Amino acid sequence: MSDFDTVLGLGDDVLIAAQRLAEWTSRAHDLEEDIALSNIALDLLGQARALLTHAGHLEGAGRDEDALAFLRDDRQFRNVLLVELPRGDFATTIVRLLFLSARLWERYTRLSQGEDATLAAIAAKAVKETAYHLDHAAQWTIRLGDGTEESHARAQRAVDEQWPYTFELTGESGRQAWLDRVVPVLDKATLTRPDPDPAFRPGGGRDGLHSEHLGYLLAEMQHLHRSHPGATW
Amino acid sequence: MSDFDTVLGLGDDVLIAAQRLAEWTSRAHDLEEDIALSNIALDLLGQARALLTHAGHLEGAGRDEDALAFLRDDRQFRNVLLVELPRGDFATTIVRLLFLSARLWERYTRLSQGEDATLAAIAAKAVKETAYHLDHAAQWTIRLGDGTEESHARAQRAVDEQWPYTFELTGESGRQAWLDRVVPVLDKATLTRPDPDPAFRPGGGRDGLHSEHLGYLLAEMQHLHRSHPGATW
Amino acid sequence: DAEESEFEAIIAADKKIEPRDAMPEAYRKTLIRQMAQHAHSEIIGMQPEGNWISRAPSLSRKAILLAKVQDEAGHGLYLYAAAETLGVDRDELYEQLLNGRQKYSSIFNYPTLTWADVGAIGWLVDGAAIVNQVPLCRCSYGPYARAMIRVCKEESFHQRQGFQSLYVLARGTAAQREMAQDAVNRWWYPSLAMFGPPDADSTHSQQSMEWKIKRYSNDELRQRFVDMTVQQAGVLGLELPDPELRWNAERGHYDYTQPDYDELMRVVKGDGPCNRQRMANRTAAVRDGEWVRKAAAAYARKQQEVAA
Amino acid sequence: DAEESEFEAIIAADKKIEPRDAMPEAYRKTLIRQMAQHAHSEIIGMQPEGNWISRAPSLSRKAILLAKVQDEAGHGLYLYAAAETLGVDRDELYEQLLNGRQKYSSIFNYPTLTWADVGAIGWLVDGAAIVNQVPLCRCSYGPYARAMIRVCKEESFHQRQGFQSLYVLARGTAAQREMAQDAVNRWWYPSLAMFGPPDADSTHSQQSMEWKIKRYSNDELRQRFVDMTVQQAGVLGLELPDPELRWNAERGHYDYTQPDYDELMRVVKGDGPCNRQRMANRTAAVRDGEWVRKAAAAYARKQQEVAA
Repeated sequence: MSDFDTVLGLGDDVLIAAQRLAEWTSRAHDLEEDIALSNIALDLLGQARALLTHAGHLEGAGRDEDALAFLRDDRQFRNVLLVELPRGDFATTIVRLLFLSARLWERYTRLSQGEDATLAAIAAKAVKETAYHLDHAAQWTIRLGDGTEESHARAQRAVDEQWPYTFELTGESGRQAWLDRVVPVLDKATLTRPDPDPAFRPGGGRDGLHSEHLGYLLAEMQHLHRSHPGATW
Repeated sequence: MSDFDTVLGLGDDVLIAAQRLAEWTSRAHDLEEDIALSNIALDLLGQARALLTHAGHLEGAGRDEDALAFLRDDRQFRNVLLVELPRGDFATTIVRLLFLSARLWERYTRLSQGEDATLAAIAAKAVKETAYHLDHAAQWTIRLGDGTEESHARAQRAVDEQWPYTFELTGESGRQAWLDRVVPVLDKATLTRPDPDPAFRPGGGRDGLHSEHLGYLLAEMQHLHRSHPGATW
Repeated sequence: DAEESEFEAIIAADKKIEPRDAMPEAYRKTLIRQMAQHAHSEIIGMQPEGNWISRAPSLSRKAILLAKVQDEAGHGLYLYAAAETLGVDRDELYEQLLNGRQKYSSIFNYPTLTWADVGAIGWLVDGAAIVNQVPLCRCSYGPYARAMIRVCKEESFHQRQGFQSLYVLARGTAAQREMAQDAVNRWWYPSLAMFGPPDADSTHSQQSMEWKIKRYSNDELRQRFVDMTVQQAGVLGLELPDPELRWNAERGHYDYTQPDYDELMRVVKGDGPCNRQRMANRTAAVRDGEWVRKAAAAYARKQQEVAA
Repeated sequence: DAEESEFEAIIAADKKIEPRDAMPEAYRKTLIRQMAQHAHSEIIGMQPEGNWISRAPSLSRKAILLAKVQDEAGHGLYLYAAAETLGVDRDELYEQLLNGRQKYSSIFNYPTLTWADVGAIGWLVDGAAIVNQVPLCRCSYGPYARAMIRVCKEESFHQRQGFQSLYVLARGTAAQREMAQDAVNRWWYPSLAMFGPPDADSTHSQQSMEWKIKRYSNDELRQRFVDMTVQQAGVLGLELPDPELRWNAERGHYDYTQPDYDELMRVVKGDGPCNRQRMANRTAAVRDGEWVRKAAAAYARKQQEVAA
């Protein structure tokens, strides 16, 4: 994979995650959590902007963050499938954030020590934000898992349904570090860790092979921008 | 109102109604009803295509059915609000179809006797289709209203929530004929007819003042078309 | 015994078994399984194409697609009705679909990612279905054979529409052409896999051939589909994504690369990209519709009571 | 009595009443009503703008809008906290919002139809809010005054962002310019109505002035807003939709057409275009979040038991 592909894939991960997370705005169970989720969405969106801008530079074809976000079709998006799945309930959102943040923390930590100085600076800022997101998601996972019978069932379902998508997220090489971070949280949350080696491991996002959900997300996200070709906002 | 506005408004009514109704495809409670709802959506879509094509001719600015359907913003759509409201449950859909078809039947009957020969031909075909839609909706309204406790409650809620939108649909002059058609069905369905003179009478659709729901519908409907400017499909 | 020999005589004479005729239990079971799977495929098959109804790029394409998906529901109806002549009822068959004991065609577990997929499904998937189904119009079980005649007529209409839709894309803008080629690339091998495992690994086949339910082997039908499709691809001006594809004058057929049968087995077992989504949607439709079915039943009961 | 005269002395001296101070029950009730209404307005006000987060036309605008809506939630928090110093709790106030006994600003019962509405809300609605709220920074009740200082600072930031967003549209394509003008046309009169009924019809006002909760009358504030906004409209290059709007040298103010107060009353009473939708969304959020709140409470209880 070229540097462009790597940065674009990461940028798309956080862009789509931000778009999904922002769907919670004005819908969370209390004001504090509404603010927390918006805040995380804002962090992810900020990361996406920096990464897509940088990807555009690496590509050298004159595409800026908006060209990349609003003028690609879904076959050209490079995010992992996990982030494009429907928002689901709060347990789904929290478990997804746990899974995603654990992976992002590893990636940003590594990138912050890399040779690409611009990327290292983006990652150094992002790693701090991600540590907070990871902590927030872990605390809530524990609360939901070890809360009521209903919240436990919802959290377990959220884990079971999204677990297969984490193989694409971590890759083979990132798996162990990710497990080391996630499994203790699941344990503490009294949640059962799913089959470590399932047959169902959906993927393809890095090659632009997405689920049917992404197209609808992009239609909503891009419609206005595409309705006014060339306009400045 | 010019002839263009009249035909455009009617065309938009049935286009948006068709788009909403088609959301049921593969989701109805049985195969027979899945087919019936698709069939009605197809009829409405066919009417929309004929009406928008005719509106384009009346306008004389070279806009065809697709230019009118896919390249207008929501402030330029002229449908009544009733048809753009979220699909809701089956009771909502059926009651909306009852309300809409009762009005369309009157309008098409009148237009089929009008001086515009093209429009009269469109209306003459549509009036037959509409008679079937009206009957289908009436039969189901009665079944739901006089079915179980749950279906009665859902049907009553569907009536109550959508009733305020029928004032825009019928206008002052079309009200009595519409009531004569709808009220006997509600009676037979053991449903209570809501306040005949409520303060809440949302409107504005004919002036392009819509609810917040239309924008999302159009984003989904238009995104692909707008993503390929000038393309032929 | 007498019943058995009468059944065998009808089969031997290439006549039709009708519901009132005696038939071996295994024949009946095989037919129910096959018709149910076929009916379920029509119903589940509404989802991948239905995915594009709201986003179709022109009103005429929207109407064509909506009508097509509606036809699939209609095919489901014919086929469930044909299966019901064997003494099962539709609700039982639904139940078996939902609990996973009966399958549907694996092809519908792939996602429709772009508009061109609708065209590719029409051309390739319906094309493969027709090759599979035309011989079924001569199937030994009368109601199934007659249902297939209606189905095939409509399917070939759909196949032409799919072809025509891709034809327009292939001659459209660069982006449209690319979209069309990409869709063909993705749907080609899954379409080949629709004919099932290679003959050597195919269970059920031999007995079905003897009963004249099946007329040709999986590999024969697959070859027929390849030969037919290569020609059409030429007309479309699109490539089939197989570098080994070439005319073999000796065989009088095109040589081609086999699809990945391990992938097929994974998808059949439930681990394709969209199995979970398709079943979740179907289950939700059944669950969300329960109150309506109950209301309709309650109303019908009341009407009967009034009439009595 | 002594308590009463101490309260009146503090008011007369333009000092602050603090939560520990004695205060007339009517003062307390008025403040709770006003602060709750203000807090509810922030929360409900998240919806019309939140409507465009997913569709914002650039990533920078998306970030600005998301941050703004988040700030509104923050304002809600400050204001509920300020109200809580008077011995009510947030859940009680939520309850009163949901059952309709407490109101929120009627402006949020209008739909955001286009992207330009986000700019118009920032410029006009936040602009009107600031004119209303700046005097509240000197309100006699300390916690409210201090909350308003923070709120006003952020609101004026939002107002500049809204102005800047409209400025770009007004200088953009013809369609963008039209969109901006249309939004201003629709939001102008509802913004004027935000200051409440004319002084002649205003209940509560006199007592609130005496208590130094309110510092200026509705009409004074409305005039201040008009005067300020006319200037800014000139900079934007957009028209305010009032043909009667003109400088009155004698009064030293702009003359303008009053908003439709009958419409205002209809919206206040619950019959605006979006009242039902806003309340339904809020109710759904509360209902859908119930299991989460219960889970958090159950977990906290378990932790306390472990600690004990």
